[in-house]
Amino acid sequence: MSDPNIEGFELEKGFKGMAKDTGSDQTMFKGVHWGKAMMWIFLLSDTFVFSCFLIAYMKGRSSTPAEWPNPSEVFALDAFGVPVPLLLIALMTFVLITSSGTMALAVKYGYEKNRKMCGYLILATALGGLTFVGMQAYEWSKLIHEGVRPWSNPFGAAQFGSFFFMITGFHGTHVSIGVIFLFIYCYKVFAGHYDKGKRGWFTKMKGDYVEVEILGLYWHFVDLVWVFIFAFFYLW
Amino acid sequence: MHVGIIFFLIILGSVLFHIFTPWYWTDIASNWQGMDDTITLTFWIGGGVFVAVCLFMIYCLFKFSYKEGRKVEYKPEDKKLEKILTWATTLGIAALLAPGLIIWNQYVNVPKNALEVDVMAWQWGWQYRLPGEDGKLGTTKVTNINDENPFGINVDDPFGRDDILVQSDYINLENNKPVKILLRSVDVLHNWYVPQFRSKMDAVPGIVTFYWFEPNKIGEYEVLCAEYCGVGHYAMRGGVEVQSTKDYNVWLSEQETFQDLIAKNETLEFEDNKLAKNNNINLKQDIYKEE
Amino acid sequence: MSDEHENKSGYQAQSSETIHAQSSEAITGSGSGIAPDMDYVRPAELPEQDLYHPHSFIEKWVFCQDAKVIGVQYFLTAVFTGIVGLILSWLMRLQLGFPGLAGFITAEHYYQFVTMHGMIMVVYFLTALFLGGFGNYLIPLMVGARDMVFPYVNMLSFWMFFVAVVVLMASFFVPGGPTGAGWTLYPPQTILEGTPGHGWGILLMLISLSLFVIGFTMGGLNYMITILQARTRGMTLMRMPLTVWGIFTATVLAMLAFPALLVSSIMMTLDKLLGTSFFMPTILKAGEVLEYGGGSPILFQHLFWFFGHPEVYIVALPAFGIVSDLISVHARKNIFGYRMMVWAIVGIGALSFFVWAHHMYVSGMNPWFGFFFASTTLIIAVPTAMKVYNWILTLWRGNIRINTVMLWCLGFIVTFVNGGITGIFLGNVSVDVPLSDTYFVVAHFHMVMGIAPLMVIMGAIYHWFPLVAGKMLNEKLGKWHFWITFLGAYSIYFPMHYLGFIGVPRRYYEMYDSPYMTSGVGLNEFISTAAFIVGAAQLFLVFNIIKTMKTGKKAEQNPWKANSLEWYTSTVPPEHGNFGDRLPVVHRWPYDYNVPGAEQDYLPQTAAPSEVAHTEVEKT
Amino acid sequence: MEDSKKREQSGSTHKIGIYLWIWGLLFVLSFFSYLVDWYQFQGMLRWSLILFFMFLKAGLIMAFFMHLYWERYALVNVLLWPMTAIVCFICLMIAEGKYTLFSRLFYFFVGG
Repeated sequence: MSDPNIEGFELEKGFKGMAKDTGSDQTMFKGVHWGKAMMWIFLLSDTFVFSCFLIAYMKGRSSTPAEWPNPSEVFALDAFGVPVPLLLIALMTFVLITSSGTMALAVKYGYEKNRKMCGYLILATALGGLTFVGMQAYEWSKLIHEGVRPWSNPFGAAQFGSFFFMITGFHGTHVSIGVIFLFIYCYKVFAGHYDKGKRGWFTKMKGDYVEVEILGLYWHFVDLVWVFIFAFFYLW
Repeated sequence: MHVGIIFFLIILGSVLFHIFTPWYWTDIASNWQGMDDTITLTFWIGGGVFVAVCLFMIYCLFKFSYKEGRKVEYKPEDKKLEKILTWATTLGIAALLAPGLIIWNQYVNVPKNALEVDVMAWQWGWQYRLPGEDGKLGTTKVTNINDENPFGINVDDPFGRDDILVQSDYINLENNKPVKILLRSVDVLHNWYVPQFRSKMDAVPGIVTFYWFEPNKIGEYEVLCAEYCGVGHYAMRGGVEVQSTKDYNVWLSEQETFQDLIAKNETLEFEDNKLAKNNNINLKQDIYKEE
Repeated sequence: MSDEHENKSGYQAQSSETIHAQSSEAITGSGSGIAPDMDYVRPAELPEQDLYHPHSFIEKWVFCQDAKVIGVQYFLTAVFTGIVGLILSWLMRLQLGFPGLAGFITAEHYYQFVTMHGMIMVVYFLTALFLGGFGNYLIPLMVGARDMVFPYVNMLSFWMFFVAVVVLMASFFVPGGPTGAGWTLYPPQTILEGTPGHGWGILLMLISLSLFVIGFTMGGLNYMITILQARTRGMTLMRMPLTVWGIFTATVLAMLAFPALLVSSIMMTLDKLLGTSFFMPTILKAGEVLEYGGGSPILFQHLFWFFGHPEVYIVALPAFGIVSDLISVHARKNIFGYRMMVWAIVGIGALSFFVWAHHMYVSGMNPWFGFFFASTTLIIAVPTAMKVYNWILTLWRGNIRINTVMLWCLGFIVTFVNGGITGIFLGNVSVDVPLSDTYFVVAHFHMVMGIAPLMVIMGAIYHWFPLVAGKMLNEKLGKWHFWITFLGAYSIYFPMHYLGFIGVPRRYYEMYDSPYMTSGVGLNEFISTAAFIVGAAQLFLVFNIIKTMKTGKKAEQNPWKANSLEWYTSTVPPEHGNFGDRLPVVHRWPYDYNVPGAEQDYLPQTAAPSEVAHTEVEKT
Repeated sequence: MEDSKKREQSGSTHKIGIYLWIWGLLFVLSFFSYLVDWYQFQGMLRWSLILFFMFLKAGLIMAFFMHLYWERYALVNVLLWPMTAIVCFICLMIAEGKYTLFSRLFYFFVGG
């Protein structure tokens, strides 16, 4: 997204620009902060992790002769006495997308050095993430209450529970880690660390608003994974 | 100088070792001559490349070893040479791949008249099942396996009743008759492998795998487990005897069918029950006596 | 820029002169300001990296953020695990060559040794050594960076690896011992009774692997971003030494392949601990049906080899890269076909994600996969062959110094070509059928990814020792080391192929009671004897290092007359920050040896075009 | 350093409208994919709808929220090409899953 003017180097768009960037010295991703490049590559690696989980799930589900429980019924929730399919999941999706939107805006205001807005939006994102984790905890406890276990379940193929707990658990872990960092960054924004370029106590790196974008990438990725989980686990 | 000589001797030694080795494959006893031929072909092409590359390297050592002020070629790239080498290599690779794929195509397409043999593996042993008069094997299930139904045949499957059961590590096969080996395992991975037949496949619990071959040499062969399956892996052996049709039929007629086994079990059970009843009576009498 | 730099305790700000010098450079476009236009190199895009300099012994040598120290730490830890792996291999060979001689080696122990030897050598030794060891040390130096881009994460990476090694080693001391499931850890037997170490052993193995993956990811991000985003001025991708290309591509592979290992470890841990059935079908053990059902063991194999095949190239590609540099330096000739070499490395890396199931031809997977995987596998042979041609064409019309380093390279070529060609046997699906799971496979992969990379490691040690320690290793001892290792290793693995032809299956604790396998007795005794000698011969290196450190000749700045940047540091060995006040500016590729018209037989990468205007430089 | 910061900022901000638009679209698309389940579409229709909405949503998030649309091609290509390995893995595992299921049904249930 950053498209800076680099001295002695004319930036071009498209594949021609790509060939030129790749063939140039010093950096390949022109104007991309080291941390941001690192986060992107990390997310690429993490994509492979989730892909492997989902591929395993797909293979496991398609090769079991036992009947696969109908997610639409299993994840239904009673609203005013009527079972609504996937209600909770729909709400969770809503919450996560909302938080993704607030994060995107936080990044925008971060770059505009709007400390207050950026901070409040990160806080909103963190609260959204927290709500999501809470809803997931509720969903887990509900299923466990209904007798779904990682090793068996009353609805059909035993792998249903295994994959459900593993994949949503792994995703939930990502969300939780994200929430922790969101709160930390929220504090750092409000305390003005990024305005002053204060060094972090852990890595001793200088603070900069680009860190908000890096965290934003992570958060959007978590949302992205949820899109796939939603499609493959709940809708299939 | 001597460095080049030693390397030359290594290459020479490798070639000579290959020619005079007393350790080479066992006499083939199945239809997979094509595999051996492809290996031979790969040896010629691959071995040729190996020798050529190494000899070239040794030549360079002799010719261009360090001399102060030697004139060295400065030529970063040679498009033409690189192109020639690429295409030559591609051609060689294609020449190796083609027969490989053709034979694989035969390997995965089982002839229609092949005799199906169910090979059941467990830690650590084998047993075999042949189709009965209907020519079909019954379905099985691991959970059905018990003392009375050692193969786990589904009792309500009509095809299973006449299946011939060989509860032994050894099996007999008919010469010049294609065999489709159906492998299944009740616990971990195994692999039913007879080196002389050249072919092999893993037995995987939860599914049935297959391969086929046509034995064409009468004799006895050892079966090895070729997939690591726990501490008993190395001791998991069996045997095959390839027989003429006449001998084979004699052997076949001596084998027990599933039906026979059920009948025998029922008799046994009946006798067991009777025995048990008698025992009970005896026991009771004993108790009375003691009192 | 210098104004806003906080000069807090703990941060040694770059001297303001340096920064001013750099910014004035940025304006004039070259170092001195009076150089002609032809020497123009774009000004720096990024400000100087701000480094955290250590101020205590612990920060300098233990929890150190300097990539060079981390590299050495990685190296030593990996070598330690390698020695453990070597001892295990001795024990295995003792049992195979002379069964019953060492009564304490039971079948359980034997399988534990096999497993731990395999896992240690592939993951904890070779991967860690090449990427963690050589990668950390050489990447910043070779691309002209002050350090890795995230020194702190880099430090964590090593310590995570260290913990992984500790957990792995701990599994030798837990009840039941380490896992004996074979290094491929195929379920279901891995976590079932009947396999040694199916309790604690396998759990610790899986945990250790997961830690390794996490640790490696942290390191790998560093290597990638340093190479992509922190090169010095003038250092284009196509001017990087092939060592960096090899390590870089291997790192990319690792970043994308290790996730599959992580996922399969997690799933297997759950199978073991919670009783899920990802990989576990209905199983009958000792007359009882276990509480598993519906899982698929082959799924694990796919996941494992989706990691496992790139892993082979994770080990091989750095070796390819390093050996290219060594050959070029010591043959005093440019590497032949540099661009082809780069594309071959990248192509091999990319293709390696499409060939994994050639390890599974006889695993009972969908048989039609054989066609696909045989084709992709043999396609990989083409770029690999091109690399071999280019190595020997680099020797052609060169001026070859036949010293210890070159000997190791020659040994690499012989063993690698040999192992590569047996790879064509195994990749070609129907040829694989009779040979898979026999000693042919064992011989093949030891030759191609055991001995060949080891040759490169040894060559690299002799080559870069002067840089790391500032002293030259003894040549005579080095030659003894080479010849015994090379001849011994070759005579271990070359004849071993023929055991496979007989049909001897691998992972047999003991194999002599079959009539046609008895013929292998003599051969096995020979192989075992050779193995003991080769292992012991490594003491030459240990002795050489000790001797050199005590009485060795001090190394000059650039003892091999090489071109690449690591030899042009401010001090030998390089200090923290590598290049003193000013980062080098690169004007050419690192292979300008014996350029016609040049006074010396080498032109450093930093030689400006105006300095060498009278030469006939073709490629820059 | 001041310069480079400025440079980064100049390229980094976009009008708030675009974010709100994408945000809204994501809600709508999520709602649509929810409706797929609500109306219990089955078969190929269900699959194609699920995948269509999924990829659209994923694409929007990546392109705009993660700014990939504004990134340079060098980064975009580095991120997207590795996905071919995943696609290959998925395709082969679909075939493998079918084969496993066939083997199980045929030998353990149907027979003959």
